[in-house]
Amino acid sequence: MDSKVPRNPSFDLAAIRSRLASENGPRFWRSLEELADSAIFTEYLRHEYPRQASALAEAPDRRQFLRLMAASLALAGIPACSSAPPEKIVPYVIQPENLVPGKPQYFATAMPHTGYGIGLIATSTMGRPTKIDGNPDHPASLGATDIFAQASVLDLYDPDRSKAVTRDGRVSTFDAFLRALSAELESARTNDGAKIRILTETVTSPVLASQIRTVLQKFPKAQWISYEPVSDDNLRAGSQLAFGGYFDTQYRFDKADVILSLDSDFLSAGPARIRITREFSQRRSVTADTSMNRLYVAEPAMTITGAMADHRFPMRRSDIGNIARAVAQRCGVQGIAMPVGAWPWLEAVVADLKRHAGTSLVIAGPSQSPDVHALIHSVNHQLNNTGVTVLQTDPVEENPGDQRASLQSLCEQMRSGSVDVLLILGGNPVYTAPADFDFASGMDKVRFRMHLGLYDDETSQRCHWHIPEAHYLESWGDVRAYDGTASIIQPLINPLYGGKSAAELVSAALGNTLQSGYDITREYWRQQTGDSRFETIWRQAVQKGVVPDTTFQMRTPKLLSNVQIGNPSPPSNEMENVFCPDPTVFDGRFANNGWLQELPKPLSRLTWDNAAGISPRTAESHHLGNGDVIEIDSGGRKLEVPIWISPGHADDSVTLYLGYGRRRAGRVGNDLGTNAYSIRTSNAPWTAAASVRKTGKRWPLASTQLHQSMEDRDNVRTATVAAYSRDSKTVSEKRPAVSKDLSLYPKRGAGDYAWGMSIDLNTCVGCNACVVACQAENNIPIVGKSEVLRGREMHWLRIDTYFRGEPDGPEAFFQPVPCMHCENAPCELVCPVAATTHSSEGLNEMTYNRCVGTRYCSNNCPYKVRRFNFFQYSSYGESTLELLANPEVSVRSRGVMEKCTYCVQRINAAHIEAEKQDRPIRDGEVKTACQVACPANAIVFGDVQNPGSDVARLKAEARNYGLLEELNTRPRTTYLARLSNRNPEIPAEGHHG
Amino acid sequence: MRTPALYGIVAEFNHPEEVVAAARAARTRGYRFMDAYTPFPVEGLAEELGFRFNWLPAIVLAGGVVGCVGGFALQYYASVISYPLNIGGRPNNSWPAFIPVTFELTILVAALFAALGMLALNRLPMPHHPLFNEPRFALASRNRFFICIEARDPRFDPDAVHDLLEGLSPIGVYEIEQSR
Amino acid sequence: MVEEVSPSDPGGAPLIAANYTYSSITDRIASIVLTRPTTLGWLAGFALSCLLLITLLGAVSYLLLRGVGIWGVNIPIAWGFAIVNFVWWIGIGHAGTLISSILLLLRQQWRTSINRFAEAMTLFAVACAGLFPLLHLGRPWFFYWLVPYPNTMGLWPQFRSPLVWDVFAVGTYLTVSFVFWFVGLIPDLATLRDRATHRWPKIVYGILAMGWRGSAIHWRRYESAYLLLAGLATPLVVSVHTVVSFDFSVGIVPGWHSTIFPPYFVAGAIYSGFAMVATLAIPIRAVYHLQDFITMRHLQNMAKIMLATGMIVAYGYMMELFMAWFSGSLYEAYTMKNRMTGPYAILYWGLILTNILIPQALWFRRVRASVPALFAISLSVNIGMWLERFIIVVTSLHRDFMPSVWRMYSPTIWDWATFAGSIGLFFFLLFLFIRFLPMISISEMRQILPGSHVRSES
Amino acid sequence: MSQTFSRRMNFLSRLTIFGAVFIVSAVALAIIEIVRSPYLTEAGVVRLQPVPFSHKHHVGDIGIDCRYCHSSVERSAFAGIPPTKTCMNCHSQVWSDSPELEPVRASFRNNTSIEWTRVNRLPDFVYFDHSIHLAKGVGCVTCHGQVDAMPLMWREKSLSMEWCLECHRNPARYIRPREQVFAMHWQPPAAPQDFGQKLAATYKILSTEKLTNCSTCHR
Repeated sequence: MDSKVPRNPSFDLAAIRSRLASENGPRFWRSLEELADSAIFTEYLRHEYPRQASALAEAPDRRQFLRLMAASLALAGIPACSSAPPEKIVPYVIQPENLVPGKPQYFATAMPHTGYGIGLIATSTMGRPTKIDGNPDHPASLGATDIFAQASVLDLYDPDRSKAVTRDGRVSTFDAFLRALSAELESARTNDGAKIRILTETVTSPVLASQIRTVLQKFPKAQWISYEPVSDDNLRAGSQLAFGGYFDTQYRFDKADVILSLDSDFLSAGPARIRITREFSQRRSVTADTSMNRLYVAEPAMTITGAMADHRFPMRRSDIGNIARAVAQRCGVQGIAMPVGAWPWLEAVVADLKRHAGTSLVIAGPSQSPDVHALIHSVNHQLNNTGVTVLQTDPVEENPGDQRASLQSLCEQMRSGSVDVLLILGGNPVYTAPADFDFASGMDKVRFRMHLGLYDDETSQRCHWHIPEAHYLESWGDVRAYDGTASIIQPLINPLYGGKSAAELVSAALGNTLQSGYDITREYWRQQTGDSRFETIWRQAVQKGVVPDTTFQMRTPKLLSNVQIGNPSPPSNEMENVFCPDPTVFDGRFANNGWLQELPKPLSRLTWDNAAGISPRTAESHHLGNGDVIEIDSGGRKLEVPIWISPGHADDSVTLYLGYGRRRAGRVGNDLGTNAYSIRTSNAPWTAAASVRKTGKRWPLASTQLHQSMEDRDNVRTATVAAYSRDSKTVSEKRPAVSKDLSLYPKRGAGDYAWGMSIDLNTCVGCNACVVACQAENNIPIVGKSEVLRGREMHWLRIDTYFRGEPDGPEAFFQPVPCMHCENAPCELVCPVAATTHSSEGLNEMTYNRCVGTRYCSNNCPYKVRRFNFFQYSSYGESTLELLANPEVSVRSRGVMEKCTYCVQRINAAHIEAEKQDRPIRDGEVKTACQVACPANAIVFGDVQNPGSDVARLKAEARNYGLLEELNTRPRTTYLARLSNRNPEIPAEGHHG
Repeated sequence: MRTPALYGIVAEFNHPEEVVAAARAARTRGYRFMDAYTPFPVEGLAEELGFRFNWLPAIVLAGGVVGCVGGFALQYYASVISYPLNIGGRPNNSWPAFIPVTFELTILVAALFAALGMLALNRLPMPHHPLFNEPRFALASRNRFFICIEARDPRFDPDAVHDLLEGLSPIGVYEIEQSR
Repeated sequence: MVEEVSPSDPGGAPLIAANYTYSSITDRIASIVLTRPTTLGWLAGFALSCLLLITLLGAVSYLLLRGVGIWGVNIPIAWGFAIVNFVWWIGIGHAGTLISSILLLLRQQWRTSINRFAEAMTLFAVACAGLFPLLHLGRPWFFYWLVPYPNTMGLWPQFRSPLVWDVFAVGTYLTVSFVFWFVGLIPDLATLRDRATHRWPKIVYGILAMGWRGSAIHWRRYESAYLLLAGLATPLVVSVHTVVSFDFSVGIVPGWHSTIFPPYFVAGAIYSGFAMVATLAIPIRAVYHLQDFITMRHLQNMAKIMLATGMIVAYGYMMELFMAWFSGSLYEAYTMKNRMTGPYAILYWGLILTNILIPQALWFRRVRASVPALFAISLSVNIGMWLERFIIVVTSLHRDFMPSVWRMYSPTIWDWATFAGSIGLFFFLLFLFIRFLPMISISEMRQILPGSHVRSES
Repeated sequence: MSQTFSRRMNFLSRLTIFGAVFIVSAVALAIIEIVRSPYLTEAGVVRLQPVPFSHKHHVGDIGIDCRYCHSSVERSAFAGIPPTKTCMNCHSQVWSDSPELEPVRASFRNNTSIEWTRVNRLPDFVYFDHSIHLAKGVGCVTCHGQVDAMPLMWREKSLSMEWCLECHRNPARYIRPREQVFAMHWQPPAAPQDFGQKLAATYKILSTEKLTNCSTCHR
């Protein structure tokens, strides 16, 4: 405890405790607020909760925020018994401008992820950010989002975030830190800071970069190292090889007719993933004017990209290089040693690529060697794709280079004692650094170690100083998108836990006068734009979320003539293990995010674990079943991990997912899964030879879908484009559509609107964004692994995943399943208390406060979209998480049923606005949360009885069908059948490509 | 005038036939206010004692009608008049779905009418009764058969009744005190 | 004495042993309640059932504390043990009223010595059954929302839901069965009142007897009331399990949605009901030496009824299979296939064995004549009928329309505790009944004696 | 045997059985009435406030418009509770030293909010929107009563679902011209029902079916 705080004689713990005890719910915040002013209380807090102490030493505008919360919580939808104790209502002292109490506000901001920005529109209800959506004006978002952006708002309120500056684990203050640091820097002046190192993640923020550069000017000998565990080193090295310099490569999937992906999961990886998904899915839809693209994918473990492929070739990662060589050689790239190996489909694929020269696209993943990337550049050049579907720009990264190498040298320097000051700005190197670097022990040799991070994690544990980092929704800053477009990061709330942004910290370290992120950011951009135009540009940037004219120019680097490509690897089928970022917790940074932990991972539908993927045949040969624990031995480093048999996985290969096995992630993320970093070395960061041994142990794995065969039912209807264009009925032939008039019951009068939804299975890529969006919008609780194991997950919208064909090379289908809002809903009929009824506009309403919980409705729901609160899942009074609640949606209590409502709160809001303006609701005015989030535009919602509406148009398509419509439930949610665009020249082995 | 303290005079028999005969005899003598007490129902005895019309079936029928009409009315009011709701696209008046409840209520009310009706007609419960003053009467619920000619009978004359009952060779004849 | 007449023997074995008189019957049965000291066996049994009852209380308290999550239910198997037990108990609760009413209407004298405790059993079984629908609610404290009453929400129950039908059916059944049982008790209560020697029994039985004097006129109305109640109870019995079967057959779940359900549920109910009566009658007649009253004839008749109803149940199973094939419905067919070959196949075949195959032994006179065999068979049927309900509830739900949500169901310790507890409650009540009320109708037994019938000469 | 029971028991026992019917129904009726009584609905119960603010004075006597304090009532679901600033607009001059107003001044001084006690409160699972009700011609008085006659504030109506439904089932009976919604003493002309029907038509008030959908108020 900080001795500088004056001891107060009249310090009465008991009194304060009782005072606190008497407060409850919303009041608690205000009471903290009142008490906070008294030194006594600060003292008390340091006694009781050291980590929260700093949360109170705050500016007056923080008070306003607290007050906002109090007021809004009074409105928040938290069911209490109706005769509650007299409730306090707390207005402002001075109401902020343009804030209408009870009305949400929207702000443009951007989320940095692995350094790159995604433009966002954040919803703020009474001062609390509650929902994240994409910014249509932002090139990397186009209005859509992904799971990380959607879930980031939960991180903001995470009660496990670090809440105080700590020194050697004890609470200190930021000023104390600055004093200590400046002392260090003073002494460092003598040797130009030769012993100062700054370690960041990938940085594209111009502000932060300029800050760091100023440091480097002051201390010429200091060094700046960037490190991302899931790095693009191979891409950079590839462009070095091909062009002799660093260039970023962009792709135009909307222009590509034929795509060959070599181990590239472009739909869920990379800074442009959302935009790419949009462009790619545009070309999946078959309309009159657009022809459908064709996707070939060669990859070791099935990804959602592979699942979308028309032809997918499962193969060990180390063999894909040889494919690249073969393709390159056939496309006329010179000077390549030909690999041995026969690929029956290869010629057909190459022919297809050549046929579409100029409109084809070859792409390789970051896990492929520099050689492969160099080759790909040449191939795209040979196919005249460069400049059309494949483009180059200068690197967006501020500090490009070989991250792995620079981290390695840093470790050596640290070990050799040539580093005195290590400032770690974000990231968690102790956890993520290659195992062979032994970063931790090296770091221990550094005299002054500081870590800035959202969490008090593995790294901060080993640092002298830990500074809580400000969440991007809490701090001003900027960030560049994949194409260089800069966005201003606008906070929606004052730092909950008194965090600092990296820029603020560096600026303070430099002793600058500008301390607040706001001033720093504005100052930088003022310099960039010049005083005259600044204010207009700034206003524009903050409103639209994009700084004008910051997009990078296209470059046309020349391919080097003498590209040196290494020799092909000899064909082998020894066991290898490959590393992938986890689909939901990524490199581990989201480990404490409950939404992402419980989000079923694509294809396996696993939650709360990172089981190793393995092919059915390999599993068979090793006598392994799901949940069997194997020991992987990779160069002497051993790891025990449970396996999950993954259809379509390459044989003799094990896929390990990074990001688990955290020790200091937080209450949610600690000790889940196994830490794959522990056997990941710098020389084999993506692929390593390994041996596998069955341990005989077993580990329970919580998957939300235990049965992935369709059992010759046609939940997902499919056809080939060829067949479909011949006869559009081909998708529905299996069952004749049910006649609308076929009913025993007299027709009910139609309402003013008839809400309905159409989901295009052809464009849906199964990215899960809709699922998290739904969770955020509708206050859906998480239930934890044990409950998921029991089959009690709560997602209102699930993405059913089916496999068809040979287990070693199946087709995969995604089917998002929300409530069908049946016109003849079987669930309503059996509810004894009329808790679920039908609205005049066709909604299947669920009235939580009337539900007694017989669960009969769920039994009688053929789609099983209803979810039940078996326990009290939603947090009441669980600290900050309550602030996250969407006040427009009731928080459900124990013992009630819940389900998708078509976001009825949004419908009602639209109704009220339209009524007030005395006009009908416009088509597209009501968008459901899932629809807004969807990067593929696969979900369309609207009034089906208005022939002009988008949804009506889609439902008129021949591909349209209702799930289980033979039951005459009359689902309002319908699907557009999935089409595949096969290459007739390729023999169909089983069902796979 | 006889003493008002007398409730009636009972004779005790061994066999159902005897008590039936006794009833017939008493009836032929013109006695009307009398009753017989037996450990189990004895066929024809009630008629001999002048039991005429049995109202119970009518009462039960009434109960059934009330339950039936009331039951359907309740459901119709709830789902058509009071708060009509669209339930799974079914019509507000889904009368086929209302049948089970209507039926159950019919049975319920009818059954209650039957039980309560029986008690009411029998003036039960009546835990206190002059007959209980006579210790021997306890056997009426075991193995003996009693006949009682009540004092309120206009033709009641203790001696005559004594003669009559003694003449039927009973196990005994007892005078029952009116309890105060 | 004059009244010593040996009863004539109309059909087969006698309904009551020879040399009984009005007095001896009365004393014999009344003494069990009034004089005979409490037996050790009774105490032991009562203690055991109290133990189970406490288990129930514990399980229920924890349930109310934490929520139905403590059970094994999930999505899609949202109904588990609770509903299985509910249907099982309700089924058992069918023999009593059925024996009393239908056999009374059919003038089957042999009902006399078993109807009383069969009815009691009915009441207790229905009481146990009634527990489960309440407990399985997510918010049990709002159970009264299923009852129509004018509330400030202006809302009513949703009368199209079979669960509301259940409330009325089970409620009516409980009430009517009680009334029927109590009306039957009145004369015997009077007997006990008159024979009680101590003050308190006199008062208690006196109040319950409502001053019954055995007046001939009262008897006349009494009999017609009893007959009318029987007439009402008979269709009621049939309707109750029909309504219970609606819980399933109204649903669209494959394996539930079938018109065969009502008849075969009713048959099943009678089946299990008689099985339970036998299971209880056999030990009781041994312990209290009632062989004279509950004779082999009774047991054999029950055996025959079990055989008959058992065959109807078997027919029901066959029809389910047939319709699964004949309907051509993908889902129905799969559900049946899944029952026979799926993860719960063992239970399905267990059901066929205990419920269909073993009872076939009843075709043989020798088996029907052997008390141990009858006991064993009726036990097997009790188990079988429970399995049937488990199969219907669980296997239909765990794999219905959407393969993506197929899941398994496994009961937790709390499921078992609640089930065992309900059995405890049942026996707790039964033991009290045996101790404090005449388990055989005295007044009706008197009527079986010859000489009780006056040849009416006109 | 001697009598176990006195003669009075005959009457008592009959009362218990046949009287039960009446007793039960009496109790039921009592309950039905109690849940609707102010005792439970808190209708008409004065709430104590940190500052004895009188609507009677401010609305009735001075005639301040509702919207001056409840500023967001036409735009938002939430009518809005005036920030201390609003009070100070006048009370920095008027009554600027009255002891009753000290809490207000204190609030303004220390920048800490005044904690009012909620008077009209709906359960949290009910989603009520002031703005649309005003837009459709539901006057303040209709639900909040004659606040211009309330020295201290109380809840005028029970705010029970039953009560909401009364109007949602037949709005015509309760609505008034839009320009009159803030009026305290507006009286409907003769034949209010027809008048209301006409208004309902002009204001395009939704069908009763739509207005009684569960999701109209519950989500």
